[in-house]
Amino acid sequence: MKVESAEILLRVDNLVKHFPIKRGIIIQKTIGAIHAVDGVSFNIHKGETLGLVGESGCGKSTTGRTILQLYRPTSGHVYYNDIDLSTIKGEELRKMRRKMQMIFQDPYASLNPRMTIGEIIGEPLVIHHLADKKGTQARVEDLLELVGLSGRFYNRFPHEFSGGQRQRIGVARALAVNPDLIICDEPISALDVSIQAQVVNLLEDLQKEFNLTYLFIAHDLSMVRHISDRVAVMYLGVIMELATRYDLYNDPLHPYTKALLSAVPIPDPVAEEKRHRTILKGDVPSPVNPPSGCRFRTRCPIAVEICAQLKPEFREVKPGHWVACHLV
Amino acid sequence: MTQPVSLENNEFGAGGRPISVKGESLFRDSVRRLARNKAAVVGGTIIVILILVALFANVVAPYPYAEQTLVDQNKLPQWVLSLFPTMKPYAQLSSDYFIGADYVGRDLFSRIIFGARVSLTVAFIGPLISLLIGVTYGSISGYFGGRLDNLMMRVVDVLYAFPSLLFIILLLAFFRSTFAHPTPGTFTYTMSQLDSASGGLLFIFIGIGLTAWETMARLTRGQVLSVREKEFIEAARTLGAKDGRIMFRHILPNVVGPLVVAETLAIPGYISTEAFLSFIGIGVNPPTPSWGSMISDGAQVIRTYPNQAVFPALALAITMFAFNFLGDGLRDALDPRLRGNQ
Amino acid sequence: MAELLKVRGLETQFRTREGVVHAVNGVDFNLVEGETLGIVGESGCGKSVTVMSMLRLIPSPPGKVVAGEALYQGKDLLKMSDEEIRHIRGAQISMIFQDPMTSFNPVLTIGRQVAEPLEIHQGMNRHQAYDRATEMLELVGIPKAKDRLGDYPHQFSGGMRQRVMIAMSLVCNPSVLIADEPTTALDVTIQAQIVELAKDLRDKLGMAMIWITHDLGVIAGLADRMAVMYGGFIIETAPVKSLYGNPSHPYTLGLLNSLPRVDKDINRRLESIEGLPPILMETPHSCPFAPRCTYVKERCLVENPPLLEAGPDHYTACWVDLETRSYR
Amino acid sequence: MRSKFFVLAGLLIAVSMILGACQPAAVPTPETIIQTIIVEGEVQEVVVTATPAPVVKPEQMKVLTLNMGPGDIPTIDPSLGTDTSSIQIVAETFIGLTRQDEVTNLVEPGMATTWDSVVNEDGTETITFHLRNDVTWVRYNGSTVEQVLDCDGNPRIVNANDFYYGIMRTLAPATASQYAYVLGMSMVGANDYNSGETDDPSTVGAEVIDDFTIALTFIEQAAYNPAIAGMWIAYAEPSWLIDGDDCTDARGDKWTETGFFQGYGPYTLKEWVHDSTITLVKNPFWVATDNIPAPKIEEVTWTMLDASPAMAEYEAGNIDTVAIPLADMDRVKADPVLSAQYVVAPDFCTYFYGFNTQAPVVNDVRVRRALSMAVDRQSLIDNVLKGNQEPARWFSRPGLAGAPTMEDHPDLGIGYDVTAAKAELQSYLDEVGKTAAELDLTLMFNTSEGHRKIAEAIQQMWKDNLGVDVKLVNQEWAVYLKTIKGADTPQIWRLGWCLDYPDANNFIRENFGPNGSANPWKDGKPFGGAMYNNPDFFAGLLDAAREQDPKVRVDKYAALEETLVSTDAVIIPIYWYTRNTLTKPYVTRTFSTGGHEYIEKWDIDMDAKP
Amino acid sequence: MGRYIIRRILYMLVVILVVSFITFGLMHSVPGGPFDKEKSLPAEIIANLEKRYHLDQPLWKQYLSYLNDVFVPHIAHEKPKGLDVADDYLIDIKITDTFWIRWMNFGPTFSSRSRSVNDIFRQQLPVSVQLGTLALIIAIIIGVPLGIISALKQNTIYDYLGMSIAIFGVSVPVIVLGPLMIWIFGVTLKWLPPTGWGSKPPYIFGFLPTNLGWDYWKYALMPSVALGLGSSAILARLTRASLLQVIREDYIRTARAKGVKERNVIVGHALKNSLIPVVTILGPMMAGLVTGTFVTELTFGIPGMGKYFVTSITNRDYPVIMGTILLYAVFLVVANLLVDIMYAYLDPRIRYD
Repeated sequence: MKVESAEILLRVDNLVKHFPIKRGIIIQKTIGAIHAVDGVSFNIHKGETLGLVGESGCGKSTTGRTILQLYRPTSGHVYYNDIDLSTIKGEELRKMRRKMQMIFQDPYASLNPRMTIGEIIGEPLVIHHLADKKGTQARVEDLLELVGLSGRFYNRFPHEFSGGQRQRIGVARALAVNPDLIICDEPISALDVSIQAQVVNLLEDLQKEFNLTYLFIAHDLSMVRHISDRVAVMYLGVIMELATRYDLYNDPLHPYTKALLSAVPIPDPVAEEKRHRTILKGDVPSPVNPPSGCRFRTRCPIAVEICAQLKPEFREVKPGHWVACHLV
Repeated sequence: MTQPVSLENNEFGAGGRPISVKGESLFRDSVRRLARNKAAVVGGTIIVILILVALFANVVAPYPYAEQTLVDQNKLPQWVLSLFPTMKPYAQLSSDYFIGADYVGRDLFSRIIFGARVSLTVAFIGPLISLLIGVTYGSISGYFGGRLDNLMMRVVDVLYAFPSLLFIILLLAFFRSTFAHPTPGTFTYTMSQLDSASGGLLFIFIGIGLTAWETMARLTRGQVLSVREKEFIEAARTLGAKDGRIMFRHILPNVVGPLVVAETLAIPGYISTEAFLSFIGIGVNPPTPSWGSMISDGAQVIRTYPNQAVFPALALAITMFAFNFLGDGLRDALDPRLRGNQ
Repeated sequence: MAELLKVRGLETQFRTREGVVHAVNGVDFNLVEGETLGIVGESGCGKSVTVMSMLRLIPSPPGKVVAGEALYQGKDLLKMSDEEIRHIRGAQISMIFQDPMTSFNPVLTIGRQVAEPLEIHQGMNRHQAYDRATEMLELVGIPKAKDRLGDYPHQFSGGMRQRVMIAMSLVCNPSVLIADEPTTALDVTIQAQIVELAKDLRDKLGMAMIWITHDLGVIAGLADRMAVMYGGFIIETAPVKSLYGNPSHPYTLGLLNSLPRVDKDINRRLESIEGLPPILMETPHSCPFAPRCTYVKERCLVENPPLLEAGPDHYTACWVDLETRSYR
Repeated sequence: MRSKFFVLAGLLIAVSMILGACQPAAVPTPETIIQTIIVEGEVQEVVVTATPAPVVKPEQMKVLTLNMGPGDIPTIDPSLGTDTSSIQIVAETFIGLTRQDEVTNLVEPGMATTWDSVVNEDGTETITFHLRNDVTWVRYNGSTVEQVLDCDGNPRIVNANDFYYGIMRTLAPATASQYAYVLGMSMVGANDYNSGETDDPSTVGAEVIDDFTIALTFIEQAAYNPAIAGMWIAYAEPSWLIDGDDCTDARGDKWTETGFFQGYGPYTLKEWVHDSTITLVKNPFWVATDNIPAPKIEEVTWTMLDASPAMAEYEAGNIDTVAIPLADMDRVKADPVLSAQYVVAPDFCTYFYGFNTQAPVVNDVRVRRALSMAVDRQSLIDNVLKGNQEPARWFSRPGLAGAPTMEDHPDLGIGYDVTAAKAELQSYLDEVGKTAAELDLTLMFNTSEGHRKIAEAIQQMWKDNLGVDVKLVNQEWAVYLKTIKGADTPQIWRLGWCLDYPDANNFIRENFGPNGSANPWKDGKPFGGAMYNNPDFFAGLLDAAREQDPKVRVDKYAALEETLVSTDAVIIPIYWYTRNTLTKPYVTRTFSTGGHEYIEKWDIDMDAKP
Repeated sequence: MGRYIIRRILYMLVVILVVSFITFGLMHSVPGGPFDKEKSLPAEIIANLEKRYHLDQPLWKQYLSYLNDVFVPHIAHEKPKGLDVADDYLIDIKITDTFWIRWMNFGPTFSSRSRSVNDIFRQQLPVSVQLGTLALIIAIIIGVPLGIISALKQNTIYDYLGMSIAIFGVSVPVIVLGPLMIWIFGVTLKWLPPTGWGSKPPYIFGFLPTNLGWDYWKYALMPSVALGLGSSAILARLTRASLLQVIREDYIRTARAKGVKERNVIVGHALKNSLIPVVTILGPMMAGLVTGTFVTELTFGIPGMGKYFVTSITNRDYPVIMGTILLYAVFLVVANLLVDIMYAYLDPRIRYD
């Protein structure tokens, strides 16, 4: 575990992202919104890995993209080293982008199939004028070696590579600009089990070597637990619980976290036999019209009246352990 | 590096195939796949031959296309007569013309060869114009989205409501007449000179281009919209790429494939539009031969001299076959679902 | 217990432009009444192709079952007439597929699709079939099942769709249910629901199951026996506890070690299996896993091991005893 | 859902079939017929009490089918007709005061049995027409032709008032008759009335003397005045039908539609399916005269087909006479059956190329003459046109009153003469110091297959015979007309001319006189077209029109033609039209030269008809 | 859905207005007028004609009054007499004996003195619609089964044969096919009448022929095949491609796994899905067929709408140009709307609101 007092690299303050739903043929008007992210706050310390878990549609990917200003936030702020990213734009923002990079979920869709590996990894260098042609090639070859690929792949095209290899290429591209923060958006969920470990190990190694900070977005709780220092659990656009991985997994406070953990299968028949499982009922409600009060109340096994009326405060119940639940 | 990664194992790429020493682009991959498609190869070969024939028409054709020998009109060689024995009672034979002469004694074969110029120009320039306008329009609309997209698509809707053939006729009448009274040095004069220099094709192109681009624009927009959502576009944006770079380096290269295929498959349509215009008498200027005008000339004498309609029609049909085969082949070759190892 | 299914020497090949892909290379397994067999492997290992070959659902061309037999209650499915096997499919052996979205016909109502097997195999009329379909849908936990018969697949959530899929496959009371990665596309809480449902129904209805998955966790609590596939071969098969407790093939061991677990050793570095799973273009003359194997010995490179006994009812296709590191 | 769709489609088809089956069979027995007619596009049912027509078995009925040419007939209103199709129908359903023999073009009695001419002091000519009194207005009522009754129940007899009405309706500005100008330029006061200068009808030189006498006054004495009085624009028209009266609903613009139409000619309108067919039925009330016999053919139908489809129909036996498409000429001539049915008839039209006599290069008469003499008209006819046209040596087609003929003027005009052409051109070239190839010449024609073929062939002749490269430009018709009648008139242009009335005046003067059709003027100067200004020529035109002695008149026109085509070489006369027709052997017919046939003179030999 | 359709219809009106504006502008920018004849008319005659057709008014006035005539509903207090071709409304609805609502007066045509543009629409358009519809039906009858056979027998001789027929269909223009058919079936074999059309006004619902017996079909057969063949080729290719894609879908495997008969797999499960894209092009195709009948009409001597447009441009018959373009525009837009509705109807996943 890293030191709590380490400097804060990224501060997300009450971040909201709504996607308007528009209708109309000539004149479009907004008739509603998808509440993808609905008031999310957290910090990421330099050098740490913050895991962000949740089921599909909970807004975890949107959070990552909004932090990077790929989507402009509806409200709220994202401070990177105390620079409010949500207010800057244009050239300024473009420069800031060097500091933050992203690794994408789909290794097939995240590499431009019409560009060579060299062009893909070298592109950030070209964009930011970081190297000349020769320097670019040398740097790209270095990066390729760094992520475990041969520098000779410089002129090849993504479709010749397997999923894991492509994900390595994605990592190399992210590393090209020497970023401080990398948002890993489900980087391993599309990969085979034996390949997942390769990529995770690579990420861990790189973090150590370059003192990288990760926001690790995933739905696989066991992998998040493995890689993260602290973990935030999201549900319907809201963070339900945020704690160190130790606290979260050993002493989950929020009923949703508990349910999630109990749903994770364990590759051990003996352990499985002994487990008591909390099976959540029903599906995640629509983010267009999220439930009032606590977002989780419709599926919560312990919900009471107040849960429907009042949105629970996201509070620190124990040092470093934040929960949004009335009943904790 | 804290952990040695065994490089040998990574010499194998997708599907366990060894990664080639030289990078193979999707383009090459597609070409390779295209080359395996026999029909497409045949189609492509025919088109290449046609292009060569059109380019070197002066060399290939036995006669100039406009040379009339009035006494030889409608004459035909023996083998054509055997093919259409109905002509026996009145046909005049002459072995000077490979497939016969037309109503003013011009060599049909030479005219078909020169006609390939017009038809192929239509086949290539028509789509080019509509691609140019359509892709520019569609990609701007699709890429920037929002209000602009909405506005631009409404314009397309209006154009879409025009019955296209009728619109072309109206446009041609407009162009041909508006630019008919030229004063040298003006824009209209230049246009009309260009038009007559191209045998009347220029305005046909403009007419076709103006009516055909909107389909292309819609298609492009759709493609751009779908590519725009791809993660590599987001990746480029996180890297700090500007709109222009994203457009030209990332989006366009990924949308041209389907567009080119769509245009290839639309080519027969362009050729037949030209034929239609020739039929109603507003096609290319005489004596410039086009297959369309030859077919419509020939169709009038189809009962008397069927060869004058059948051979140009055959040339057209073969070309259409070729473009269709090539188009189908291209589609298969560029189809992303067939890429890699299924 | 009576033997329901007996598969021997099943071989399936696919003709592709690059050559003939040997997807399944002589697979043997048995399934007895009421038993749950888990088939585990990474993508491309031939696990789906195995069961599809058995039911002759391989698209042909390009696929072709080239050898082997699949005896169902003593009759070879592979040699039956089209009409005979049609009466087996859906009635006695039915299947659940991975993606509940694409596996339903989008333009037909749920009622029609669920009732269809009844009309085909039990000669029910539309009315009877719909009644029975309603019962079945209720059984799998679709609320207000009767009202939802007229709905289309897209009107159901992913989890609900998979429930409907289960209802559809069980509606004729088959003796074998084949589930091909039924939870892969689902969120972890929903996955837990479906697994529980499957267990529940198996206990109620007493059918045998073949559960195909790449997730060693999901199957641990569900299967009686396990078969691990690699490169079109079953490389290890054993009762579930024996397999997890005492993996005797280096690939199985590697897989288990590459998984992070929520219940154990938090700081363990994941052990990855380097390299990529093979796609076989010809019958291998060496162990297909040999290039990635840390235990590899000379014999592995010249002779492909058959399934060897490694314990009670525990077979493994490896020349090497992992504990002693000597030839078995 | 699929099934629903198919059921619906099937139902529609079934309903249509039942409806189809319910159509009454065509048995002409019932006494009361409910006739469905189309009126203004609406279906109206008219109850008609009819005495059953004499039973003629359909296969014995003399029915003739002809082809009119593509496109709907613009109108069958006499005041409005401008084209041959319209006039063909009008000429069969109405009869003018006078009438021309369709072959000889001699003026003969029409509704007027006799007429007297008086030349007034002011030089105007008054012609008094005496009408016959035995012709009644008729209409087809859905089953038979019946007489039109007036409000007292008497048959309406065609009289002088009807003619007066017809003439005045043509001239009324609101009618906007295009051919009103023919009356306008020949009848006293007609132009002022037509242009709205005055709205007093009495200023027009037309006067009803009594019910069967009408007097028309013409601006100048001319040989062709009785012919003009016999033109369709001066036919009698049913005022009660058009404007309405006490017992008749006004039908306005729609009076010529099926169900409304009234006429008095040998035939009357039975049915006009727009753009498809028009059928005339024999008028049983027509009292035959020497030159307008009672019709023998019961029904005449014109189809409106393009030449090629019409030819196909002829060969399939569905049309009785047809114009041969050029394309089929070789085949027809070689075919033993068809060639026997082939007749070439003259047609009063001339095809010519005009010069802009003020444009560069062609402003020199030598060049014009050279170009004219270099056209091998016979070769063009034999090789391109193939319709046995006659090579034109001058403009007014022989056969017109006043026009010279090849017999009486064998050496008149201009013809193919390469040597002379070369000499003329050479003399010009020597003067300007250029070679033939350097001459910049453009020939413009309106976009059309036929014109193109001719232009291409002549272009080649000029190249072969003179070494001149002439550029071909075509323009779409409306634009072309604007071009050749404006300041940008090209050096050489194409036009054709067909007769309105059979007189040389209609050709040479109305085209090349000041502000003639092919020689438009503006502000007293030539503007467009031939750009031709030769006062002597113009004076000669007036003089020839007045000439009463037919022989002298021909000589005068001959001299004018010589000026036009040779001395001044304003135009290149190319060919005189012919009609190449096929007629089934069982049809007895005449061949009109003026464009419209008199079907009442035709017959069908039912025994010879297969 | 209802509101969606209403909105679409309102939007359609806007589109049609814009189309009318562009057409009007374009049409009047083409030099030459409707009364330019070979025999040039005296100025007085032209003046009379222009006055009659209101062409003497400024263009903007002409346009506005055109809009007023066509788009604005009018009220009449007695039964419209229809004496004047300029006073002919396409829609005349009787409310009471003294109250008539009249809408859409497309004006007179310059080509005929006794008919209005509406008369042309009433009498000629039904023929084109029938021809277009029959061609579409022929196209479907030939194209869809051809596509299905080709797809089911992919890469066999049937497939190649079917697709060759299909390409032949697109490649041989009506200009050639029409005269050939007339020659063979009309003149030589005398099976079918070479030209003409088997129905004439009145029409049921304004466009359906009153007889559908052999007397109708013998005329309709050749032209609709000639016209439909090209479209049948497009349908065949589309059906083939679509079906090939659909039979690779997961749900087809599901159906097989349920034990559905192979025939039912194709008919019950694959066909409907694969016909969705096919159905959606039927709208534009129908519009294309109805508007593209010119050559066929001329070749087969059919009294349809097609030639009116072509000749109206040559003749500067402004009301006909305007009328046809507007009508066809409405037709196209409605066809597109119908396709969208059809799409939603066929594919339950699509919902508009």
